Amino acid sequence: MTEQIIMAGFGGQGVMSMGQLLAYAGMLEGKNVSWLPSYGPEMRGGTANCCVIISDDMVGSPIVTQATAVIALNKPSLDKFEDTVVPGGLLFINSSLVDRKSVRDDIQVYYIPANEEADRLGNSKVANSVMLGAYLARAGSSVTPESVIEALKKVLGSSKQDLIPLNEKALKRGAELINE
Amino acid sequence: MTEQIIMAGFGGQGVMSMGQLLAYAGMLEGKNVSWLPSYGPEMRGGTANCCVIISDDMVGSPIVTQATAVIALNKPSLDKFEDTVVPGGLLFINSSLVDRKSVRDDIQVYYIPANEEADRLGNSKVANSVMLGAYLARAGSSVTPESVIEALKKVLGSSKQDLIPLNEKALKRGAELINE
Amino acid sequence: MSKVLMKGNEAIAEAAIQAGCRYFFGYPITPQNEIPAYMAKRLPMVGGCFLQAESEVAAINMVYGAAGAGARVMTSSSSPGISLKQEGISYIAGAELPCLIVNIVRGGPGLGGIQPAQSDYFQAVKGGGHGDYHLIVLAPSTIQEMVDLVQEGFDIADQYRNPVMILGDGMLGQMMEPVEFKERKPRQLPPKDWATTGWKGDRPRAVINSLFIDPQVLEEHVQRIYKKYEAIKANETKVECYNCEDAEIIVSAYGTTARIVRSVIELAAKEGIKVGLIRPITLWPFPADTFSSWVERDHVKAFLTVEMSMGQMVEDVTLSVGGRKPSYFYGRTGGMVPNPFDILDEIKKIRGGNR
Amino acid sequence: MSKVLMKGNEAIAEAAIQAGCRYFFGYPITPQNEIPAYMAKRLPMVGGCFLQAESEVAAINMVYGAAGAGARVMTSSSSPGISLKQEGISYIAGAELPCLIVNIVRGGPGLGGIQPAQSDYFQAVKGGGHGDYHLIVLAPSTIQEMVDLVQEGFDIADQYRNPVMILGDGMLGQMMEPVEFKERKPRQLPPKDWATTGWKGDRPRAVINSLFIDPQVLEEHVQRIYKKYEAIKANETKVECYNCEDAEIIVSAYGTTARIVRSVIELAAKEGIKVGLIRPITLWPFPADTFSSWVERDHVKAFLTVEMSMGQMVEDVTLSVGGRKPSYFYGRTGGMVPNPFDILDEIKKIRGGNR
Amino acid sequence: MAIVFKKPESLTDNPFHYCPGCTHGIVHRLIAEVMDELNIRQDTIGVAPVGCAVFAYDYFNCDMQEAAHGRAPAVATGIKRVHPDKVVFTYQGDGDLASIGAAEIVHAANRGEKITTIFINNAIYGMTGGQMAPTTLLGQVTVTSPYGRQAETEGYPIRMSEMLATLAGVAYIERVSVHDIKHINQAKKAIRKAFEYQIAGKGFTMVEVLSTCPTNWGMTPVESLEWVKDRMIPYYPLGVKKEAE
Amino acid sequence: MAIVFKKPESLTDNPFHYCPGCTHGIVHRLIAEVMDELNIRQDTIGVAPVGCAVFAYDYFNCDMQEAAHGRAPAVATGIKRVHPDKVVFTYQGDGDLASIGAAEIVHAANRGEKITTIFINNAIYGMTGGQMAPTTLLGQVTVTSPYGRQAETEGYPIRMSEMLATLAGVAYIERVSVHDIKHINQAKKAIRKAFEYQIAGKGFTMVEVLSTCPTNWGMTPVESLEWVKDRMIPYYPLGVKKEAE
Amino acid sequence: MAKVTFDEDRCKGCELCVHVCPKGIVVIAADRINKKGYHPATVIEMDKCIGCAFCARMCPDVVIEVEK
Amino acid sequence: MAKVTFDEDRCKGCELCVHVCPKGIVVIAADRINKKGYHPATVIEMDKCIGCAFCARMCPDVVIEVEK
Ligand SMILES: Cc1ncc(C[n+]2csc(CCOP(=O)(O)OP(=O)(O)O)c2C)c(N)n1
Ligand SMILES: Cc1ncc(C[n+]2csc(CCOP(=O)(O)OP(=O)(O)O)c2C)c(N)n1
Ligand code: SF4
Ligand code: SF4
Ligand code: SF4
Ligand code: SF4
Ligand code: SF4
Ligand code: SF4
Ligand SMILES: [Mg+2]
Ligand SMILES: [Mg+2]
Repeated sequence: MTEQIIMAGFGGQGVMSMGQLLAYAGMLEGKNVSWLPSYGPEMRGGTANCCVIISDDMVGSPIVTQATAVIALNKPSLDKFEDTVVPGGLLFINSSLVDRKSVRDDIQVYYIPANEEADRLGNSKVANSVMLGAYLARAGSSVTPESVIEALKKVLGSSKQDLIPLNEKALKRGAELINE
Repeated sequence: MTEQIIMAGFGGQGVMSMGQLLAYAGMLEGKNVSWLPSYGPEMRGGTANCCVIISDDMVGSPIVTQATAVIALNKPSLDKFEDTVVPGGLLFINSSLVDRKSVRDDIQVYYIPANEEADRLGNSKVANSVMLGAYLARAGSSVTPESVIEALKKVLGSSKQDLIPLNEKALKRGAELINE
Repeated sequence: MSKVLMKGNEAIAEAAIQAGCRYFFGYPITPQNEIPAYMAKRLPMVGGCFLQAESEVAAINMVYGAAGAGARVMTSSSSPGISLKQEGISYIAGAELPCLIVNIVRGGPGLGGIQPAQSDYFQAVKGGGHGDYHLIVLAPSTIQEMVDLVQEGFDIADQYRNPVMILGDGMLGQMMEPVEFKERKPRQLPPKDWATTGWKGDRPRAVINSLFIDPQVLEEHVQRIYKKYEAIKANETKVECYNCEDAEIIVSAYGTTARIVRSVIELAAKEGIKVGLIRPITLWPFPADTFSSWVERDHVKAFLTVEMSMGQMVEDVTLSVGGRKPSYFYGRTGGMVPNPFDILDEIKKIRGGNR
Repeated sequence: MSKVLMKGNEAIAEAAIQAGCRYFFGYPITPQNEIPAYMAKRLPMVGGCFLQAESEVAAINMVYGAAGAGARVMTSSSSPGISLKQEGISYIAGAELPCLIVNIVRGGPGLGGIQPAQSDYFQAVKGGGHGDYHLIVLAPSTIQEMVDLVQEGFDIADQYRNPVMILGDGMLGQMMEPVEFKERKPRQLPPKDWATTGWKGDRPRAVINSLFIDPQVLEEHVQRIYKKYEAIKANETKVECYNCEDAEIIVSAYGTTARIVRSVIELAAKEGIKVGLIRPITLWPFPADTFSSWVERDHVKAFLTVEMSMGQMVEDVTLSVGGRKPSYFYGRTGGMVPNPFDILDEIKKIRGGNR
Repeated sequence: MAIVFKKPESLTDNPFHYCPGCTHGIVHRLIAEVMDELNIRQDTIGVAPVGCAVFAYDYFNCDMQEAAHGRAPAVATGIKRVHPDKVVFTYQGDGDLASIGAAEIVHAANRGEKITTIFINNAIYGMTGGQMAPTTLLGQVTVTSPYGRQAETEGYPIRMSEMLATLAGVAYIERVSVHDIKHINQAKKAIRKAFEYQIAGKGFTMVEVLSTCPTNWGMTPVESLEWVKDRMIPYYPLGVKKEAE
Repeated sequence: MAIVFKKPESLTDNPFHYCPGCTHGIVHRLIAEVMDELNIRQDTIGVAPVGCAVFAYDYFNCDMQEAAHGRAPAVATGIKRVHPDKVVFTYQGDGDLASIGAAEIVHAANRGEKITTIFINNAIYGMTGGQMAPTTLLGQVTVTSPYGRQAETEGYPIRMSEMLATLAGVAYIERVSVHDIKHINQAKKAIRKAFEYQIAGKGFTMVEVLSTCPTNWGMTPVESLEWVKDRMIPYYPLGVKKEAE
Repeated sequence: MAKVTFDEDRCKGCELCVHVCPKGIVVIAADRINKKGYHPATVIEMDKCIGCAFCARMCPDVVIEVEK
Repeated sequence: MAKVTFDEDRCKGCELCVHVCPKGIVVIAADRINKKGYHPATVIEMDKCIGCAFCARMCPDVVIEVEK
């Protein structure tokens, strides 16, 4: 089985670290994984996206051109990547920042008000975790939220371990939203 | 017909300009010619030599490895190039500075006391012209002393035209020595 | 040791340190900036020295100095910076100094772009600098292999006293994959008794030099180096063949492109097309013999080289194929990455006789 | 005009001036020092500008500036200096600027030596700089041809907006031969309306640049340049075939080496061996078709490439021969010049099946 | 009402790609204002560096050449020798000018090349993500001086203006800052004088501008201005370093 | 009788390849004498330039590296960083150091690299046959300034010692001459001091030596000494340019 | 009487104009986001503006035009 | 009493030693040529030598050894 995911949003929304976390978790579960940032010109700002692949087989091209899932944290990302979802694939839209619906009818689309939920959890920065929680909760991901938390523990410096409970909550909340 | 000549001596003995003059003269007579200096390390001093080819045909390699004639102005040059003369070829030795005889018996060897002759003519610098005169006088050169003088006129700046009579004399003296 | 998830560039740096590299001289350039950043952080911790040189030219000459002084030393850069290093690289090759040079290639020519490319193949493999010499050029295609080849690269450099280049690209530099830093069996390496370490009279005076003013001596020097190259060809050529048994079309690709071709092979298999991959791991020495061994097989109908360039390695493939089977090329350039489906289309065209 | 006897280096300089070149930026290096010396004397007399740059790197970037400003401009150097220019050359190619670059090759690698060599073939022809690009590389073999190709070279550069390289060697630079500076029919050249001359609004603003940050745009840019290359291949490929009719062995050589091979052909003829010469005059574009046209002839038994290197052009010859006939190599390097008799021996060995 | 301030003609309409609050933009505008005031736009050829200002060729509304990293003075020399009657300027960062391009700027200055160099000293490599520049202050943390720059191993921040001012070919060098309005006005005067000296054929001219890099300094734009004032100016004293009569 | 003068141990037996009367040889000997006196031969690593002194690796009787043209300071930096306890020196001509290698010397000096540079200023490119150097005097005729060097187009002769002395990393710079015995003795003292400062870890040290090139100046060796005294010294004033406490 | 006009879509919300206005009348519009995704600067109480153009001179993105 | 010795085959006849000898006793030996082809320097009237070693210090080719 191969998950091919694109995560995209504004710089600062944490899409890069969300992707790294997912890949890390996949690795902890013994999968072959890759994470590829789209690195832009040598200047700051703008949009950011990354490709994550989690697979039982060796990872070939790390570029995702036919995504099994797209997680779009803002509208430009949705516009750019909506088409790349394979038929039957998954699309997660951050409805807090995206005011339109998906035009695709051959895929599964989830609308998650991630920023609002994150604010409700007390920290708007965990909107990415809410989205990730939603992704993990959809049927069939080979990665568990527990592995993500495990990965988070390894990635976060010892000084930041207190952020873990909050992220745990955000992941859970994302999962709940999917299943509501 | 192809003349393949090596001229060699100490730096300062005028072997380079002697070679250029011969090539120039050959050109004036409508021949194909080439002149090739052996350029050493990027420092001054030491020995100097050049290859001159005068031919009815297009000049192939400008390097002379089998010389129809060698003109050696000092002993190191004789030592170095004596072997390169083809059987039946010519060897001109500046006997003023070279105290040994040629060991070859399959070639024609001429001993010319060029420095002494030049001194006698009043300028030790024209030893090279004495040697050149000798070369030209040996049977069969396609270049005449007149062409050499012609070439000299073109090569010397207008300020130095007064050197021509002296060189003319030196060439003639060289020829005389051969025929003596 | 267990696996860690690492960016290619950081993995290169860590691998170098674990291989005993203690000196890094470089100059910033995208997309390899994580290498100097990592080195700047880590080298002081292990008693090494990181120095940001004033330029790539200075950097490669610092490498020359440090390598000549006997150190394990490396530099890294990307395309324009590597061009600036060509004189220095030629000197290092001429003076027979071991070192590791990393080129994380970006699109060119000129300032070009910063996206991944493979358009510095000629420069790396044929000799971007002047004179007769070769770099040993290693082309990893995963982060794990990057780590392994960096460590191997230092050993090869020391063993043969020759500069080694890791030829990556922006994608390999920037992507993350799990890697394991394995316990290595280091090679038995000759002592560096030729290095300038201060002359106490217990060995010949050390002179690091590439000048041989007498052409005969220079020729002998070069021929001696070329004899060494024969040994390198015999001992160090590395290549991976994948799915070549029964393959109808053999695709040749290295680095990132080879990964993409693996995806193509799967796509092709689904359509019943048998595609194989010859992936040169050493670009120099080029695994010509491997091509020769497949070229005469009846099931192989044609060769296709895929590169992120306008066609460079394809010349070596074609030379190896030697006219015995057709040799085709497909490439993207300027930072564009070939799409598996487009490659598959090319394969179909070749099969259909439309190329 | 009548003939004059000139050193190759001086002939290059005079030819450039007669071709309208008015700007020279360079840095001293043996064996090409007569070129800047001549330019320093003559350019001020014709209203031009000679400037000794602080380095080869500065020189090539001055050339970039002057070429971008619309001037006919040149630089010259020898091997190590040309290596230093690789970044700049890649920029010039990327920005599509016309200029003439002279490389009077000496032995390498490193500081090497100062005697004639041909070991910068790969650098010149395959691309010593980074990225996908080509120089148009002209290889004269007589001083007269040097003069003609310098003048032609400027026109070709302007016509296609591409840098042109004259690849000579120390022997060609230092030797003297008669030359004639003929009245030339200049080509019909496009106006340089892209040059930075001050923007009065009567044309698009001139921007000289090689940066295309969007990979798609960069790819299009490169592909457009490669389309230009196709036109250059079609229109500008130059080659001389000598004595090939009935030749049993065809020797391929360029520049100085080709002259030597001419001597070999005579020697061989005396022994009843029929040897031909294919002399590429443009090394890029390489006259591959010429080889193809001879390769199928029955009388041709084998190809032998002779170079003053360890074997570089031989790859292009072998590619052109395409496995249809055997392709051999004989070379000397480091400043050693092949001896006609040794080449003849090689030919005999090939005929005798001893190679 | 009359317009008292608007975008100069010598800037194109392209919006700058610089980070929010980066003072590269201010310096661009000042140069353009000077070009407008001296009415030299049609006679000016600019040279863009490699650095954050690499796209300067999209912003200055005159003929432009994009130079290789550090080589702008050489490129400008090539242009100026071909067009001695034109006004030629280079725009260079501290990595570009003081590090990789040190030889080219020293020699352009020494030759008295009649060009104007605008030298943006922001104590860092902006474009490549915040590496140490030769002008990085002691103790300053950057990507390649993660423990703060140490004089012992990395040397002292280089004062290019003072060093170049020792050269005979230099007609005018001044160091200015753009951290507040007063200094912006002074910076503009300096830039204007540099162009005027070039036009008068006096020799090489350079204006060093202390500039901000909020992104890589890890500060807000406003904090960055303070940092220029409090940290940079004490080490890099403002003022004329050389002026030919 | 005791020996009062003989060839120092730190020179090999190889005869120099320099032209008759070229003062490169004197400077070689002085360096070797200093190495002998400080007893550092076994701890010294020298770096030869590209220039007439390219074969210096054949003459100094210690470990040597031959650097690419102009890059000796970078090569020396690489060596010194690997062997901080060794004495590392470069020997460079004016083309090598002041022209092509300007960036490398500026940055080695600015970093305070603990090396010693012996800088041979002979106002010409000796090895390549007499081209203009950055230090060539105004009006001086060379192969590439056939009408005499002009300030207007080629700039002024560069005073490297004065320029480098502005840099903070420099511990010691002095300009000396070897045109007579008194100055030769002074030159040796300066070279000794430079090595001592390096050993003491004070920073970058350089001795600029005004030297002759009879061959390319077109003078006899003796005339050349006069030319140094009468023409070079007035433009290149001797003395200490910087000395750290 | 003076007037400042903001080319809002060029604004990057850097606040340098806010910082420099002697009248303290430039603020960041928290209520809107421009094409680039930034909260743009704007002037409240335009009548207090003295047309000093400090804001415009400080703005790195040439956003502001000033009339007086 | 002092003595100078010339390693004649290293000498290049540059005359710097001649120029610098305070006693004027160093001369070029016009009568002989050394291995390199130069007329070497030599001392006439060795008894006048004061062993100052000026000649040796000035010699670029380390030809001269001085005893005293
Ligand atoms: C030859 C070369 N080396 C390195 C680079 C990478 N590079 C791009 S910009 C830059 C430095 C930018 O710093 P600076 O000149 O200070 O300008 P800033 O971005 O700070 O304005 C570097 C090293 C390059 N493009 N070319
Ligand atoms: C990259 C490079 N450029 C140019 C040269 C040619 N070259 C050799 S020595 C030299 C200059 C020598 O002058 P200088 O440094 O003043 O030393 P000198 O010979 O006067 O002692 C040059 C330009 C070279 N070898 N390498
Ligand atoms: S990185 Fe720094 S210098 Fe570059 S645009 Fe951003 S703030 Fe300005
Ligand atoms: S060319 Fe000049 S510097 Fe070189 S050895 Fe001869 S005299 Fe000395
Ligand atoms: S200074 Fe300019 S860019 Fe910054 S907030 Fe004000 S108007 Fe916007
Ligand atoms: S013009 Fe002056 S007062 Fe008016 S908004 Fe701008 S800074 Fe404030
Ligand atoms: S030691 Fe003094 S006196 Fe004696 S020969 Fe030498 S210079 Fe003359
Ligand atoms: S100084 Fe030395 S080389 Fe010169 S003549 Fe005297 S002994 Fe000979
Ligand atoms: Mg900067
Ligand atoms: Mg010099």
